Amino acid sequence: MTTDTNNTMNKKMQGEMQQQALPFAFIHGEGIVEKPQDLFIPPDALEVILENFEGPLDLLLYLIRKQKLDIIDLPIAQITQQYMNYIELMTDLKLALAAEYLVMAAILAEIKSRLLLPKLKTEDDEEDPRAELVRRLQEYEVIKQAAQTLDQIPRLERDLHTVNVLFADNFTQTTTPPEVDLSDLVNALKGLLKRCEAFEHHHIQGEVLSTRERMTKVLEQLTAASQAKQPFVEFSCLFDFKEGKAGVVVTFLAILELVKESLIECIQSEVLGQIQLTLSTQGDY
Amino acid sequence: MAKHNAETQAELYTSAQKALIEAAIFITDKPQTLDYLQQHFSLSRKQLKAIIKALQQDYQHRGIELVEVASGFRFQARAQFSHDLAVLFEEKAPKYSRALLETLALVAYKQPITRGEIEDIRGVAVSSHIMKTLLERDWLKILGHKEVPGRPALYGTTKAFLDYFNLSSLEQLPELKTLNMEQKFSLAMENVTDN
Amino acid sequence: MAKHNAETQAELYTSAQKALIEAAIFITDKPQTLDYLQQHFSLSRKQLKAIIKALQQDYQHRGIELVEVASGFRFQARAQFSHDLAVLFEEKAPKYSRALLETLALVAYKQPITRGEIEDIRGVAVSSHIMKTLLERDWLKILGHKEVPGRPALYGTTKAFLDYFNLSSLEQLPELKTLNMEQKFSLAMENVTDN
Repeated sequence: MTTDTNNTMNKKMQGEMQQQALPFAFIHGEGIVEKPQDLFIPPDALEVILENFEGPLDLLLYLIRKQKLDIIDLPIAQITQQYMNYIELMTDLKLALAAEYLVMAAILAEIKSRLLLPKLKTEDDEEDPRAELVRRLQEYEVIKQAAQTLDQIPRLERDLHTVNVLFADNFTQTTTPPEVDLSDLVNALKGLLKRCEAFEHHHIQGEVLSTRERMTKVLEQLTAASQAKQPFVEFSCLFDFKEGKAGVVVTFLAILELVKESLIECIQSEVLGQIQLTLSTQGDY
Repeated sequence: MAKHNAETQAELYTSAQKALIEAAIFITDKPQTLDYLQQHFSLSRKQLKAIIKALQQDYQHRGIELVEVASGFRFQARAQFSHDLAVLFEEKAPKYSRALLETLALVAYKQPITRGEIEDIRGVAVSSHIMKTLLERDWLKILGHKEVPGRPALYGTTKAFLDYFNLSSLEQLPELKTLNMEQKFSLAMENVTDN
Repeated sequence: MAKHNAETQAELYTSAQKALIEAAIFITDKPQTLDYLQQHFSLSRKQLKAIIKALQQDYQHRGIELVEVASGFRFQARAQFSHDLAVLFEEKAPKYSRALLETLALVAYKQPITRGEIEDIRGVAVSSHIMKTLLERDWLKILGHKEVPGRPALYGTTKAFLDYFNLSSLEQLPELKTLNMEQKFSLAMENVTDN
């Protein structure tokens, strides 16, 4: 059964309500179109009731219990009739009718028609066509009751409240320090040494070359100045601050190296005064 | 308290140890297991059990009680006061629909169970909203997947579910009205044509 | 409970009323004022005060106590247990950084060592935070001071360090030789002493 059949039925119900037509032709020729007569509830209240059904099994159980019938002795014709009345009413009230309700209608109609057929076999083990439905109704009823019981068990929020007790004001939160494995330590050391190696390699090569290079450059500057009849070059003029800290250090190292090798001389004429550099004159000064 | 009680207590634990365990159960939001308490305080299982027992006795006639639920021990107000205490709560406790309760009951009693099996028994589709609510409340969890086409999830209940319903185990759930499957269908053929 | 107490109680309130107020203070998450309790339960101010007083006496020797704070009455764990209870609420600290582990490894293998020497090998400054963490965890200690300008502290590992890593002595640290690190390590160290 699909929503298509639902719509078809809907249309037919509305259009041919008074006719002795075939709205239920699709359910094995069972045509029930008369208004429900054996309803115990006024139709106004019905809408509310119907919305409370948890599906076709629930509705069937309701019908069975309402008339104090035994599920085991399921009077299929009677129940089918009533069920169809409810379905019709739901359709009339334009309640959203779940497909499951129509499936059940088909099942009921099928059981009914099978019961109507003359019994060909008389074997005892032939199952009553109602058996499966009865089993399902019983199974559902058990769960329905279990749900009701569950709802009555005292529960938090509604019936039970847990206590709220706070710390005294002197409470301070503590933190657990992270765990460290010995292998973490070894791995850290390995990583460190690997990095060291790379660093040292780069350091030695780069630094030595650039200091040598800078020594040459400083000498060139001083020579150029001397040729321009300016024997003294101010210390600060040799530094290019654009090169940053590393450049300053390299230049300074170059100067120290040149002084050490007696290639240049440093002169400071007064305390805290400017330092002047000049090419070494081998005591010719 | 009875005198003999105080005597046996003296051998097992100090009153300071008892007071500490009492405070520990009180200040934590969640129920405390014996394991957890044992792990954090240097007490034996035997001592802890004796302390818990003594505390339960101490609170026997008070407004609150020390109960054991699925995830451990907790203090809670006595159920008999719930009606009177309701005035303190502005928000009403959440109400649950029949559909949700039936779904929850099915999982509780028939776990592990798939959504399809729930739908078969209830005869209607289970809305995704219901499953979502139950999972979000941490009452249901997915236990695994059924090895059938589509590998549908198998649902079961959680400790949080038991805690919420004040149960210490699934066995404490009210017994199901047993299905008398042996009952013979006394299906006397009714006169169908009568109708 | 003292006898005279029970007598005065009998005139003022029932034990059920007392239990209800007890439960009410326990279950609410904020302190309760007398006004609020009076408003929600049909008790007089005098009755409430007597109940509160009785409850305070009941909890006098327990792990928790009923105290009055600025906004009302609440139960709280006794201050004396704050320290012991802290273990239940410990937060996990984040994992240690590589910088910290490297520093620790250097001290372990090369003690006594100054912070400057560690920085030389690592090529970057060692943050004060790292040294503080290691000292606070009681894994490092200051062995003395190096007799060079500035008299920098010489660091070494502690017994707690050995205990934590389950070592009986520093010789039990994984050998650098077997780790193929010996050469690299001495090279890195040479560089430091050269400076």
